[in-house]
Amino acid sequence: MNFDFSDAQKMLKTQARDFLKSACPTTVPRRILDGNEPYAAELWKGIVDLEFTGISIPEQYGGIGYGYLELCCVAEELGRAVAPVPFSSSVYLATEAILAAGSEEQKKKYLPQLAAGKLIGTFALAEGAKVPTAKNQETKLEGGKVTGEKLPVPDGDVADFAIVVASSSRGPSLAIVDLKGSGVKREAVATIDPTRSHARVHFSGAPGELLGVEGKGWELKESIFDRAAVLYAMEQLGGSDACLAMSVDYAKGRYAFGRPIGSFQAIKHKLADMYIKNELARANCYYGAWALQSGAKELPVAAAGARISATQAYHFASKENIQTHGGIGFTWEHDCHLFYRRSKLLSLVLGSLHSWKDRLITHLEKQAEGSAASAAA
Amino acid sequence: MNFDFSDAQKMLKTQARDFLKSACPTTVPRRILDGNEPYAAELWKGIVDLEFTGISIPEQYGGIGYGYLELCCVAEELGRAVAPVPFSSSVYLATEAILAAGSEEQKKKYLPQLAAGKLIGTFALAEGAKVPTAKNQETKLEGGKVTGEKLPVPDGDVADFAIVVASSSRGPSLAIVDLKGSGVKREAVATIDPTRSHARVHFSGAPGELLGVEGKGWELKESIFDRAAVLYAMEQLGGSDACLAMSVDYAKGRYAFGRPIGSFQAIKHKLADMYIKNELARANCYYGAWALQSGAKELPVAAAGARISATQAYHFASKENIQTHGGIGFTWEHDCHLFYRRSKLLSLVLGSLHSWKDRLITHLEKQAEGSAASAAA
Amino acid sequence: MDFNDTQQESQYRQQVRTWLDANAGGLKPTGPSVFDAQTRRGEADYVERAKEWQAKKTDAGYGVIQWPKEYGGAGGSQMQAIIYREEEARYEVPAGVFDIGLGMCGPVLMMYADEATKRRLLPSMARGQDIWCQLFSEPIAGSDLAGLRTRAQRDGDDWIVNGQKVWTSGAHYSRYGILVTRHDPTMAKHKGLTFFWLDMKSPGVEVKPIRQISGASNFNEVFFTNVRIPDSQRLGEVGEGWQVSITTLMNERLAVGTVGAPDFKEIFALTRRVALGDQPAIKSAAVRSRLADWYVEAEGLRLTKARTMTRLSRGETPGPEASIAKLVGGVKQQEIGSFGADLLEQAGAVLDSDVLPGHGMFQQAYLASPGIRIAGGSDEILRNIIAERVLNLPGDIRVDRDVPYNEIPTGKG
Amino acid sequence: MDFNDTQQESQYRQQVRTWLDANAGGLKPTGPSVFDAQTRRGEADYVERAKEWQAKKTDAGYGVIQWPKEYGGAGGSQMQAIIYREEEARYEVPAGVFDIGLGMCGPVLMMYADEATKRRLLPSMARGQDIWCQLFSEPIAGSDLAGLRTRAQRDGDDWIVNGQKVWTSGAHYSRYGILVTRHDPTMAKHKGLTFFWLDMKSPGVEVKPIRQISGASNFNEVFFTNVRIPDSQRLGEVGEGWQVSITTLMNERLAVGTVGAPDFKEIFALTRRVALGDQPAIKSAAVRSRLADWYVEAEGLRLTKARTMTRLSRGETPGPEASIAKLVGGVKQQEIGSFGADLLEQAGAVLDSDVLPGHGMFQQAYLASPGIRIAGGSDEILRNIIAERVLNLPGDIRVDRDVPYNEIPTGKG
Repeated sequence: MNFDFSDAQKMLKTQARDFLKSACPTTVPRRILDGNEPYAAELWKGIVDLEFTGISIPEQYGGIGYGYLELCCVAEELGRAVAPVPFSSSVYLATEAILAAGSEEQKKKYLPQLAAGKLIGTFALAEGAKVPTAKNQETKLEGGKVTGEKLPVPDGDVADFAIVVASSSRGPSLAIVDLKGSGVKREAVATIDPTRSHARVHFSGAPGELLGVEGKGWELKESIFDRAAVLYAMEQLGGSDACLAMSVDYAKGRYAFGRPIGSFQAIKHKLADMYIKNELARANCYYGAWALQSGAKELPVAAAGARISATQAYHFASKENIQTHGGIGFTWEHDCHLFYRRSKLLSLVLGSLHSWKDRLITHLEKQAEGSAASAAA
Repeated sequence: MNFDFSDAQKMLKTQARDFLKSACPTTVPRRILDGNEPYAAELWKGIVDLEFTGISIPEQYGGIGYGYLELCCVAEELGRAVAPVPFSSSVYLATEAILAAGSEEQKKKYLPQLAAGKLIGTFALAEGAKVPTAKNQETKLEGGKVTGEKLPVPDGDVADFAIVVASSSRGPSLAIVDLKGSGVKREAVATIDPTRSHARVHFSGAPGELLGVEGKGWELKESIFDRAAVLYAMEQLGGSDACLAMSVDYAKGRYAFGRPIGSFQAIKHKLADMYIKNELARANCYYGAWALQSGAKELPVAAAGARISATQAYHFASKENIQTHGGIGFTWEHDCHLFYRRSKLLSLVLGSLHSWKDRLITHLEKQAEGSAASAAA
Repeated sequence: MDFNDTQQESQYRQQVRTWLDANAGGLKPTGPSVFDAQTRRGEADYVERAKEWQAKKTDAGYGVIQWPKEYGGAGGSQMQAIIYREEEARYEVPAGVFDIGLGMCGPVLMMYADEATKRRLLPSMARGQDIWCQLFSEPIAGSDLAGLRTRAQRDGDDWIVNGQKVWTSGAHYSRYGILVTRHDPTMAKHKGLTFFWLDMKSPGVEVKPIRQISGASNFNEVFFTNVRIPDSQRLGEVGEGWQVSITTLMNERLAVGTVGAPDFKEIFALTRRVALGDQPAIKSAAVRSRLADWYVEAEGLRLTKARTMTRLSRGETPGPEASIAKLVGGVKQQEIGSFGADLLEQAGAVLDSDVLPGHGMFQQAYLASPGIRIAGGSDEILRNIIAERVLNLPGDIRVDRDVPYNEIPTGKG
Repeated sequence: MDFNDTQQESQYRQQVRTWLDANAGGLKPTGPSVFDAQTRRGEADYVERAKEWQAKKTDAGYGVIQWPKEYGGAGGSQMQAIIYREEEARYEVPAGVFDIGLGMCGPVLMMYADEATKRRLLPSMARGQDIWCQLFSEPIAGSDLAGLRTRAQRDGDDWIVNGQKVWTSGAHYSRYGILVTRHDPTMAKHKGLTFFWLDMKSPGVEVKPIRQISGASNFNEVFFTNVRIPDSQRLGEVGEGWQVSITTLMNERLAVGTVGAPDFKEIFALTRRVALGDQPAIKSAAVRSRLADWYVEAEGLRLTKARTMTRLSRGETPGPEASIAKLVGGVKQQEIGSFGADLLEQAGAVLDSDVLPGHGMFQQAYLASPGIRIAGGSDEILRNIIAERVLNLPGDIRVDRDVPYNEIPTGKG
């Protein structure tokens, strides 16, 4: 048994961390928070130059053909740095969708561009304040035209194309839509985390290129989300770790009543709990990474486990990091809220904790029925 | 506004507390825990002599005709003392059922005897490992005969009669059954709290006297449970208070690392949380008491609120009381577990937290629909 | 036990209602309250309207009901004040602007100022003409208030003050403030403090707003550069500043408290409105379970307050209920905010209520609640207070007692 | 990253399986494990069978795999030991009896005993012939072990020991024990301690069982009345007892750990079996939510252990994972036990599984779990350990250092 990343993978991780330390100190997300840029273009360029956007893309499509464990290493560091870039939308969602369901032609058309960062892709599912289901998708795909409205679409204001979930006569389907083309209106919307831009995207007969089998879009979306869940979870884990490090550092240096606040059990035990949640999340996330890399049948369960534990850990760490900092912690000028905002955003982008818990138990029930059946047979 | 008990009620409470201090120190429940007595007979006699069994019974039926606020005062003290007596079954359930639905004749027949402690009554609902519903009652009432099995029945091994929930051709009904009469077999069963006896009661054509309207038994049981919930909640509150007092006392006197363990925030903050939960429960319980006494339409909501908050407070207080005591706390010889066991028993006797939460929200939905309707009208 | 007024009380309540119907700006909309992000946009107007309303109340005898007439009060009872507050809460009137002045500064002046000063300052405070603020916390002294550093040096009949205060609500529109300073850093930390009231317009006082996570600016930093304060404005003896501050903070514990919306009412309404799967979210047992937890907490707090009112009406002094209200309420609001956002799935991230009409309140609460858990006594400090003052558990081990202030370790600061 | 054995490992695993198939008492029933209340009924037999099994293992080279041959081990690797344990866990064999001896007493002897003693005592310990126990905690010294009071007084070549130990597992069937005592109460508490091994049959040693809430008796009190221990049985120098104890406790942290059933598997099975309303409990969203929480915790612990194994296989020393496992596992089992009982409504109170076949396990866990949260390091102590040893946060303020032991405040005791 070797339940750990390889030395090479760890080196890549260190490389990513060192790069982000210098290229993405918290002043960078803060710049996006306070300014009008949708994302940090120079940081995005740096990430592209390091070929992180091509890690999971095979060489024949212009990628560097590493595995998912490598991508997980990078994801964890991007999360730690609260990086304000469209990496997750373009890599975890758009690239993965095309890798999973794209025709040879589509792969040739999009993957090299995605790898080279010449195209930014995203995934458009949500239609406002409702839980998306296979049945309630109001966006339509008819005769190669997409009509409807998606809200919010992550990076929808900056992406070049989106993979849109739309209902066709055959059922839910995925369509690739050029967001710069005709029949598309989009406007940025304010979210809980201004360091990651989102948009309301309106489609009025926008040309949509079918991705995967028509009518099988929902199953496809599910498997794309399972895979993406692991990668988002790695980002959540990185952010959660960053909160713990901040809290520990502050608790050692900040004095009250003549002693470091870290010597008070109210703080010590809070941070011990933070550490424990992070370690449990880490174990679940690594398991998800293993399942993703090895294409194991455990993936749906492992992905849900990673997603749930990382969401819970980051929620706890980001809110109690503020609490540990006291007054300064809830000021706009302090960095605590960058993590608190990102934590909430990441917990929602693939659907809420509630949905993922339900999803986990559903898979576990299937497993149990399966093993019961096979036992009976 | 006067949201408090009256001086007379407080005096009754003090009287009850003083009586139980001397008549029911923890050596008494411990005797029942370790021995073979189903309950503390001498304590029961003392309680009867003080006429606590007749508090809610009007004078014309041999009671002393006090109100429910008085009964609440006594209940809180019985809970504090973990009293090992069939008071709750006989007073909160049997007596209340007959007061609520009994014919004049039945009242004359049973109430004076209940008040005088000459009869012990109980209520038989559960039929083993399932959530009781109006539809799944397998015990039958046909031609005045009861057939079926109830498990567990609180005090079922010592009670003289039970009010049995049974299905007749008209639907769920309540029947008064003489547990010493023909067609009744009963055996004590071990529960999580040996200081309160329980039984499996088997009915094979036992004579059953209808209580209330045939077929309306479930509605009746619901309203009896709403009323009983407040009284049980007061017992839970008393027990929860006792746990806090024990913990605080121990935390002041027990030294580790050269200082009282109560000077460590891990303990201080645990006990502060215990206090807070108890105070919130107390407020909810008093509101339940008010609703019970005044017959307010808020009773179902107030009763559920009291039940839920008192259950949560006692659960927390009884388990963290053990934790505060450390090693000695989980030994059989120490009193901590008397409260830990009673806490669990009381949380189940009228149905679980889960059921009461569902019940609360159902009532709140009805209220909301009601007020919406009246607003529309 | 009942929730009814005594006859006198109900007469007074009736009288209050009649007056409010005639003079207040109409009833608040019922149903879930709408969240107010409280940016400083339009704040000046708000303060003006608040002043007018306070003056109107005062003329009608509803200004500061429980204060003596000679200090601008109405010479009424504690209970009348409570009844008035209950009734006023139902109307659309500008509130909150005078809480610190009337709740903390007034009482401390009554205890420590000389008669002349009281008759001069209190009436204009009561009438809302002069707004007061409280200058206590410092960057280095939050939970550990007595660790404050702001220096006051004696200079003839004056004191010269230098330093910085923080978390001062309303400093930017306050006419006066109460201030605790350190006059001798070589004495033990609790012994070297001295307390003053001052004119916020004094030369050398500079006020800067603090922006919170939520985007709101409810607080200020206040800088003192060679600010002159006459010794006649000292409250309490030289070196008695800690006792004076404690008395003030006791009043704060009562002033602070009830956390606003969103609370149970709002999350309950949301779960009935939004769908989860094929049915309203409230039909999910998971949602019902959380709702029930919040309901009993919210009711517990409401009814605990009712118990306090009962004690007040008997002239008893209330206990630590306010601490409980803030401690439980702050965490509750953070959970409710987070949960409310989760119910909308991806759309839960949207903050802008123009984009998602009827939403945004829970997201705002998610951002505002961390402040509630810290300001006016952090969760941790409140637990200490309950453990020590209510349960009489021993205090934390202190390493900063009986040591000269300037020798107490401060780390980086 | 993979969960597969190396080729050597899988060969070894195969070899182990073949031997176990031939020699162990068959596989355990799969599916949710059945709770064992562990009363002392039939314990003697159990211990006998355990001894026989240990001897058999030892003869086959599976006794204490990682110990050197000269001390009765098999001279194998850490990883082989782990593989063997994983495999053996699948079989019905008597376990647990030797954990303290092999996990704590053995290692401390190896570090501190002289060669002759090691060659005399370790082989019989390894073979299971002699069971060892650990005599550390006292009524006055639990979390604060160094506060122990048991006196050892020098008498020629012997020491005379008087006092009481508590929470000693297996003392009643142990042949030997390791013991920490105080030889000088006038020295600082950590400096006046001295460590021994002793024959439990020595005159003056009296063992009394302790009954727990659950009814089980996993622990004993051990009383010492003028017990003579030769100085030759001292481990470490006089006054070095604390360091020796710490080394032993470090090993305990590894020995302690995984909390048994009921865990996720069992509660998951229960919720599929029992009804809530008209459908299986597992269909309730409230139940699903709790199940998911427990699943990720249980998986988190299982996989954290896998990470530890990976480090062990590289010869690295593991971190505080065991503390996490007990801390998380104890609370989890208490919640699961309570929740399992709740699912049966009124019938959840029934403890007797003859009355309700298939139930009782969760009720037993409700009663047993409080002990898990305290024994072998309370939740609070474990959080301190994680905070101080893993996160390097400052220790608590100590008032009991550099003070003569007999001048440290002890309150009532």
